[in-house]
Amino acid sequence: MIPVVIAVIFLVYGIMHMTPGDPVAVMLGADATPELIQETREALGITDPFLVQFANYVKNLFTGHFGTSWYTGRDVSERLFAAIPYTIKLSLLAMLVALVLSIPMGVLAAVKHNSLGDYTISIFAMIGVSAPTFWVGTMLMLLCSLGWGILPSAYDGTWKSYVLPTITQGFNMLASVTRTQRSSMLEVLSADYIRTARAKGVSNFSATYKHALRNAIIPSITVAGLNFGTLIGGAVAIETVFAIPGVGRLMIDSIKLHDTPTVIGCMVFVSVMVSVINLLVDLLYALIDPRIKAQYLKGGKK
Amino acid sequence: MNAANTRKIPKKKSQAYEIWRRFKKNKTAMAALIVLSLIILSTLCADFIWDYQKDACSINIKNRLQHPSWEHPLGTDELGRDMLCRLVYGARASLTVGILGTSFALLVGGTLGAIGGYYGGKLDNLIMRCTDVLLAIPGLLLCIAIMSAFKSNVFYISLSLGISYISKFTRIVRSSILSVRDQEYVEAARAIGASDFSIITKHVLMNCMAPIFVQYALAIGSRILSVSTLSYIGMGIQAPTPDWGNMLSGARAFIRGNTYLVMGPGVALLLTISSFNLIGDGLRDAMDPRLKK
Amino acid sequence: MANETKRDILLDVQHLKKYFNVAGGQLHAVDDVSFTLERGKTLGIVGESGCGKSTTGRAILRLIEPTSGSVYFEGQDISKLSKEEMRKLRKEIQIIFQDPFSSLNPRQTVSQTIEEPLKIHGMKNKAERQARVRELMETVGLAERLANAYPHELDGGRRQRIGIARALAMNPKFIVCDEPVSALDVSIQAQILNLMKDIQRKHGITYIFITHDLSVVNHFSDDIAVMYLGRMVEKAPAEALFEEPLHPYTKALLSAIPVPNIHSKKERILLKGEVTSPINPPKACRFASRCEYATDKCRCEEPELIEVKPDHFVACHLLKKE
Amino acid sequence: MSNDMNKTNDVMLDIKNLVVEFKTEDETVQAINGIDLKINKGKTHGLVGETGAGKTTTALSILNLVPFPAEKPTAGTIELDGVHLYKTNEKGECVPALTEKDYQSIRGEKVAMIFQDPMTALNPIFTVGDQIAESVRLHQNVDQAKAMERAREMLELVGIPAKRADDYPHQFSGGMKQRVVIAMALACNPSLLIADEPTTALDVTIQAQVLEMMRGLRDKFGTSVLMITHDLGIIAEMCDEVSVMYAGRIVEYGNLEDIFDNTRHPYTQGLFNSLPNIEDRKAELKPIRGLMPNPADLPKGCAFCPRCDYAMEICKTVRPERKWLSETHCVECHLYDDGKDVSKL
Repeated sequence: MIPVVIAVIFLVYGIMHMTPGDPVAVMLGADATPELIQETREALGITDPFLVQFANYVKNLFTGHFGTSWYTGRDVSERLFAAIPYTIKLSLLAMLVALVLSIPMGVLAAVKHNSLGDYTISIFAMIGVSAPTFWVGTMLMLLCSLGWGILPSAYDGTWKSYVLPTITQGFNMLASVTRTQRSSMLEVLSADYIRTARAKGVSNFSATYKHALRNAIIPSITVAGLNFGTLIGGAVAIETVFAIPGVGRLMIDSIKLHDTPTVIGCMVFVSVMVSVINLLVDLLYALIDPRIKAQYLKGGKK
Repeated sequence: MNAANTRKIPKKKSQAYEIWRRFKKNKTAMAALIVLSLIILSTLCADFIWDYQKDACSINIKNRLQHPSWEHPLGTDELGRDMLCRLVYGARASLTVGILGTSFALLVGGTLGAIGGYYGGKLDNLIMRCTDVLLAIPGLLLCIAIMSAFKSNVFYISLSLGISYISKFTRIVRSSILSVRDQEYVEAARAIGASDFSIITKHVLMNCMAPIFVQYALAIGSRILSVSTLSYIGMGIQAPTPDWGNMLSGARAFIRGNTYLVMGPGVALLLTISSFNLIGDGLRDAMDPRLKK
Repeated sequence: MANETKRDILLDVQHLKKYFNVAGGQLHAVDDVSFTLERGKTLGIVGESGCGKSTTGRAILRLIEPTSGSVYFEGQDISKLSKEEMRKLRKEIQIIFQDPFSSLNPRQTVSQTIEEPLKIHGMKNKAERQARVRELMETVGLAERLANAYPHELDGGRRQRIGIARALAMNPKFIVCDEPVSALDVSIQAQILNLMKDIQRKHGITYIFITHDLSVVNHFSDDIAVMYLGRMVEKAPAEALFEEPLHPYTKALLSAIPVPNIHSKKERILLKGEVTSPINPPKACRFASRCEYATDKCRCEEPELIEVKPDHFVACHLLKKE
Repeated sequence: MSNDMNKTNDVMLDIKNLVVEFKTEDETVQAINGIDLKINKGKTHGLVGETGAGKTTTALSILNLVPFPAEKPTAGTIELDGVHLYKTNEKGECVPALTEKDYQSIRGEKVAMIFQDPMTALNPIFTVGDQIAESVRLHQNVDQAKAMERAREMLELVGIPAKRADDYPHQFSGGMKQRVVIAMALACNPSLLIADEPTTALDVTIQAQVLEMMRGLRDKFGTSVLMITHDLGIIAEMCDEVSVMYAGRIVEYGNLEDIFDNTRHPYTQGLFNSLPNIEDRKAELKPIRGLMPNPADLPKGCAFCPRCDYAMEICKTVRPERKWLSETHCVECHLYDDGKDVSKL
């Protein structure tokens, strides 16, 4: 995982390095003297070769420093760490809600295959994977805040103000996991070992929920893991819609201010979070599927 | 024996025909295909109805925020431009970058996946590690990073949309090549002395097309979704060029009392993207041989 | 020795080995297999799954590159040929596959499939090619109206006929048949076996017939080789092998076949013990762990394949040359 | 056990006029077209036929597990040890005679089934011990510890060390998995065991071991067996009676001598002539010409007529009735309509 994260930082750092604009001019304003500009440049370390800059950056990361913001002149971590809790809280909450709702919905759709319920769930899921998050957010806001006035439209620190952003952010994952769960459940239900279970007298209910569900949940976990990136990427738009002071919002603001170190800091944080979630997904696999567990144990022995 | 017998050799019914026959039976997928065709047709005909510069881009404050009427079926926006006209031109922008971006991703990702899948070994390993890195960065954020480094024009937008989707195509092409590569008919082709080139093109790639085709349709939907988000946060297609994302963004301040402003572009996005998704799903079902029974 | 010269040897395989690198070591799929095959004859290779019989067939054709060993085809060592030379030689040596469902490209029609080798090996004239395709289809008993059909429209038996026509297209001298009838129902299986026999009679083709089905191999082959975990444990003319199997494994194998005859009551030898792993196998007889006669020598020394009786080769420490 | 004891009922399974059709949008596949099958207690009945003859569907009908889109037989009755599983209602339709709950208690307890492919028949995420124990707990009033004990016992019985009960299916080879499946099927001492091609996926030497084991257990417990196979060799070794199935009909039925020594139906004869004779390697194979008819478009008369060398005019139009040649032997073929002696076919 660590090499991947470092490669990710390298990539992000490389792309952002190509960003046009002189940070020093931004920081000091128009009336700075050439000497002062040169001095500041050296202090920021942007006169060094790219690889040296990168190496220094990674070195500093391990001590918790994300570099100096070109906008505030202070360490990036200051504002980044202030924003992180919002994003973590929101994303994990959204993921939790999505998973808790999508698995039963997918199972229901598969068990009642070709019924009205199945069609409703399928249509709902199709909308979920097709609708842009920011639009869903706007529509929910129109309905619940401006229309019925039951929920606040912007973040105000109360639990109520989490409801709409959570639903919005989790909607896409909810939909894709539902779709996956439905199709994998359909597949597993026609597997030979389900027939074996039925043949030894296992009831329909137990065949579905004991024998099939645990097998069918594996692809859903994969999709949830893969979709976490999309989910957290959606934060950028959602935090804008609902005015939440999270990492996504910080990133957009920093881009507009050409505050490259802060942008990089945000990207690094998000990538690390995605990698951590994917690691957890791998561990979850091993918990559910003994075949994968055996592979891990074998690999561990070496 | 009987030479006078008129020989009747049935015409070939290709797999593509079979797939189309089964696709046609899928009502939702056919509906999606029709909707999508209408959207594409409307963007093609737009120039016969409107003047792009005058109707879609120039500001007409007098007319601003008019609710839907006969004259303006979807109303006018905050700068007095006809929503329907901008919606149709917006489709042009979204579809163009969506298709360009997906094609770019397919070209690069597909080539990498094909190389990795067919030859395997260290090269394959290297390619797979690179896709791991790309996959660790959320696609949208990668687009944003790229867009913050480059100018917002159709080329760079497509490029950024494409780059963020490369790894998915690499994986899909690679896995479908892997599944085909070990099929006996590929071995059979080698056994009759076919060249590497002919094996890859005629036997391997031809049989990998199905899942790639499905993914292509789904990817266009996803790319349009991304570009609308990019435009919404101001990093994609820039005003005054109309795009569904920046139309929604512009409407943000005025939605109170003017709900129609978000309905048009939103529904257009939903329809277009779900059409691509439904077509992708339909293709997948039509190509699934298990359904034949 | 004088006898040897009279024989018309088409194929001579010497010390053929194929090891695969797998997790945990090297899998000895084919381990030091040697045999000769006369022109126009059929050698049956039998064994259970994982014994290396298919790998042997593919390594001879260099569809899998052998790890070491030589294969002389009409006196020429084909394991030393360049890729291009090998490609040209492929019209002489062919293969028929086990699975009639996966061995045909689903996007090619029957005639395209049969035509492909003709195209590759330089039959330029299209009309000529098509005439040849028609001729081949008639040979293998495919109705002409199927020329434009796709494999998915046909049943297993017909698909296998397409595979045979494709193999016959360039008039090969030698065909490896890898379980050609295992996937087929009995009545269809008999049709295909008869077809392959007819073709051999007419064209004088030499076969290697790989199968797990002992009654089929007995019916079809002149010589039979029995493989166990990558080693050839016994090779003899079919009658001799069935009348007097010498290797303990062959005996067990033959006794295990269920015979469709209610009057033949034969004694069954049931094997016990665990199958030795083919990954980094120990220097020992690979059958020792399941063999009831195994001695200490069997557990520490690998037996060589020796000619115990004329033309009857066995690899077992218990048997000596007469 | 119950009052029925006094009835001299020695019929384990009695299937009458069973019809199963799979209806889809385009076509109706006639999987089974009216078969009669009777198994006496303690006997082993062989059901032989080629792919698509309807053997597996017959087995699944007994368990009321016929897959979608048929889900239940179209017509006919099935009686298991005196209990009706299906009956015919006033309209002549076949209806389930029991509730789903009753079927569940019959499955595994009275009738158990072994499936063809051991590689996919076991649930990959449960230990084999758990899977056998589940069967025990479903039908016997015991706790998990007792059930596991029984599972270990069963494993020993099929030749697997009891300590392997805690292993997962992927840790077993194909032959071992099939032993586990057999252990699971026999865990509750079923009175009828349905074995659907139990050894087709196995190697010859492993097949011999598994068959030997099955025979031993059958004799020990006095289980009746319905042995489904395409291999006449297995029939000869394992069975007391044989039904030969072709295109959803039983075309010939008899005991081993009737079928192997007095073969009557041209299809059965064709099957024997298609097999290479291991004792006479020079013998010519005489295959049945042509292909199985499409089950969605069966010939009007005898389904075998297009492939039959003795086909007559009547075969094309009239489906042959069952004709008893002796007390134990019957055949569905027009050749035997007038009691002609055609044994020299």
